[in-house]
Amino acid sequence: MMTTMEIFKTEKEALATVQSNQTIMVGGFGLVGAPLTLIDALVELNVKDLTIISNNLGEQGKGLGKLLLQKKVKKAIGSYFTSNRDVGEAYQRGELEIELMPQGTLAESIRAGGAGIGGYYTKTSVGTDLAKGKEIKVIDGEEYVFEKALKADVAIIRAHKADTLGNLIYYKTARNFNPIMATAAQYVVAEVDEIVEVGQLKSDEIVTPHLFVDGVIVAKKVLTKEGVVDNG
Amino acid sequence: MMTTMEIFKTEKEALATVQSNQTIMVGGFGLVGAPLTLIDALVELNVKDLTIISNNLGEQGKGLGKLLLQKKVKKAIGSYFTSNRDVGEAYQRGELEIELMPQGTLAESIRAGGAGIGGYYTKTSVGTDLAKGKEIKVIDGEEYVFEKALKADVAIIRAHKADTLGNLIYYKTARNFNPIMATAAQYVVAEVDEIVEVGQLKSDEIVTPHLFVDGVIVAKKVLTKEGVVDNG
Amino acid sequence: MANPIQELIAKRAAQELREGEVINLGIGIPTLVSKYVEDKKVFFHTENGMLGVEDVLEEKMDPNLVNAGKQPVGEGVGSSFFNSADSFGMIRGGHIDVAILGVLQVDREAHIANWAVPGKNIIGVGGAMDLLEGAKKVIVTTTHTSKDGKSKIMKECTYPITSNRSVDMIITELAVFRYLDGNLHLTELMPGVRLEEVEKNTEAEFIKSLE
Amino acid sequence: MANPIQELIAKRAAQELREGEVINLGIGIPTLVSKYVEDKKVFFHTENGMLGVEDVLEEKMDPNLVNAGKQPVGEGVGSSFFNSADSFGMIRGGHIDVAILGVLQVDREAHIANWAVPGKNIIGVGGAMDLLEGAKKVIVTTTHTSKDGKSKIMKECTYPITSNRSVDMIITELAVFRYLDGNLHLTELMPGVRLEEVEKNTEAEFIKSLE
Repeated sequence: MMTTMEIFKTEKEALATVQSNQTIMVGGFGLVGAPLTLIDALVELNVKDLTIISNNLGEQGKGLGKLLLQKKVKKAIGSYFTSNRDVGEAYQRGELEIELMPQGTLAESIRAGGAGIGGYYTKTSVGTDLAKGKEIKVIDGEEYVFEKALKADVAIIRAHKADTLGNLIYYKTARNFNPIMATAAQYVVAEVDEIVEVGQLKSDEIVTPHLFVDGVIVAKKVLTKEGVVDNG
Repeated sequence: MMTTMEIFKTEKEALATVQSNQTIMVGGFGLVGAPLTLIDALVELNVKDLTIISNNLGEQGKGLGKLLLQKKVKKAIGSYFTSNRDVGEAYQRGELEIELMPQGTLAESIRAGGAGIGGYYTKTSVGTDLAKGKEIKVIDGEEYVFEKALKADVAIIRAHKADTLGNLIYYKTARNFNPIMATAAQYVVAEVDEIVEVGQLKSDEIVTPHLFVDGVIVAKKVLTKEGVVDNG
Repeated sequence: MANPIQELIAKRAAQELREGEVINLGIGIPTLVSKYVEDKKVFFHTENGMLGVEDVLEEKMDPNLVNAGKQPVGEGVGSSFFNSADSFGMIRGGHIDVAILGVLQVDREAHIANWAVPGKNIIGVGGAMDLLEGAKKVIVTTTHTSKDGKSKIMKECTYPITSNRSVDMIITELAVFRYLDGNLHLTELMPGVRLEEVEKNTEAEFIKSLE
Repeated sequence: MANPIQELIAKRAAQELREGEVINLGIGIPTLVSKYVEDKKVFFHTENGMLGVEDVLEEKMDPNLVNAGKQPVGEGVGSSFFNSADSFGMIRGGHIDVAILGVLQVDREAHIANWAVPGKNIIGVGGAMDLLEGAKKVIVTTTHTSKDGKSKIMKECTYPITSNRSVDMIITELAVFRYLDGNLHLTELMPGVRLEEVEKNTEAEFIKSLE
């Protein structure tokens, strides 16, 4: 991170440093816990050939699904693209590279990237098509597959509250990939429901300590029962 | 874990299944966050040849230092034994095997053991005596050393509060190795300041979900400014 | 709209669960299992990051509180939330007692295929492979045959398998099979089902071990 | 009891810290650095699992709130606690701006030795190796010579090194060195120190680059 955390007024400023060909982690499980405001800003940017690391590519025409329709995504790394049929079609047309990973491997590789681990061995996917071409190591008599850490240039994440230092807490299952992505990118911006004074978040409940966070912005798009709506 | 969490009245019951030759993880950084009541119970058990995984072996004659003096420890795996000079002496006399690991490697190996990771690559210790004989792998042009996961038969840990399901929260820097050790052993007992009703710990503040915990017991020995004292 | 065959299978699966167990439910029929646990105290884990999932009334639904199928769920007393890396640490690390999963195919060695169909635009694996590696016990719930009447319990999976690990149990609307000592054992006929029906609709060999 | 040489070195080290940085302080002289940051807002991280360490008054000491040297510390506003695996994830993952460490020896390639002495009963490494791999900048604070008058800035470390990584800066009571382009550069004399004193007490070659 940079040494001073910024509180951004506009999502355009928050993403001012994003460039073509970068790798971008995007939090969320489907639309739940996805940084919808920052994703919309990403869609507006004049960039292309992005590599997106995210569990899904949103839904059809929603969230990251918009970015895909704009053909700004060169490659998607994730675990479940079936819920957006545009992904399969872009892939069949040869417009999109896909790296499919088991969800646990995706999560673990992101955590490894953030924690300075170069790679690790998991049993998950041993003996399946997803392990093809990957190194196998026998540890204590069992086969494991080697997986490399994932890192990114930028992570855009969704949290519940930030304090003015950049400490973050999350809301229920909107936590998902967000805290680990906060650790694994050079530049991390969090979209939050509310920014509170330092001291308002208890030291024992902070999930993401501020040293991971470069900027925060209040969410302008939020997920409700009625779908994605503008916030206030 | 077993399917039902037990609230133990006596520390002897809590450790009834411990046997000679087992590997035991013990939480704490020195005496801070160490399960002092359960350590004392371990000292009383008629077992020997234990392998202890803990950052330190307590202090001279305190905490795990007592277990060492009783010659019940066959091997110690940890990162910093200098603060208990009995350790160096037992080692020189050939009474104790030692596996010294960088503190971050110790923590990461325990986490890996709990998370079903067989082993991983870290840059820490590359080029030093502690990497001698270990596999080196070049990942993205940089050298990493292979480290294996650590697991244990039993973990005894210290938490602040437990609810009656076994969910745990920790107190300030007494957290240290405790939450990760809770994940990495077959049988996990936590010593706590207080056992509260389910629902008293907020779902967002629980650090160790109850699925990791087999038993809890209220601490009878606590660390105070005046040293280790009996609780009530 | 309740599908009686699915409900029947889910109900039978629920009987396998024991007090205090931690259960992970896959998408489809497995999701229905939670309705049938009755007063057994079990704990549902969902891989997106929660322990203590409960069913929820429509008026209490929260769009940011969902299960692995992205359906709104409720929050039991004593539940907890965690990030996806920690959640899969629980799965791979052997901390989940039972996973109940749907399948496309299962073979005579109880290997399952449930994540890919060659030639089709299905590009997703989710948590299935992790659950198969990590859960202590895996139960498959599935209709016995596919829509075109073919047996889903096959000699050999024709779709890519999900794991080298064999599942422990298969529950369909016709029967219950257990995988023991390298063989599928038919241990139970569902109510009103005759043995011949099971034999006719099962491609894989199995041993008759009716109790 | 304040040792004036140690305080001098710590004070000089504090001048290197910049607003907003995250700093990890080793045991010994580094621990003293926090006294001298004045009104610069920096954040102290300790590897046992805390961000936001502050000095503490004796009456407020809490035996369960300690730094990596096991000394009682205070809790700044906005501080947070985490487990040791997460804490070292921060270190190895490159999230600490500056580590200030003590050493036994440092050599002309700015490799340090600070964890083992051959033949002595020192069996501990702690977090030193992780900090050397992970911290963006490493500053060494040390007395220039050992108790028997030998230079600690040596041609080659005779004790086992702590890492392949060279440190960025060495601060002693006599001088400040920076490691640039493969050479030690003497960039500063401490107040009242003459160049000859530094030359006499430094075994390793260095380039004179006084500003």
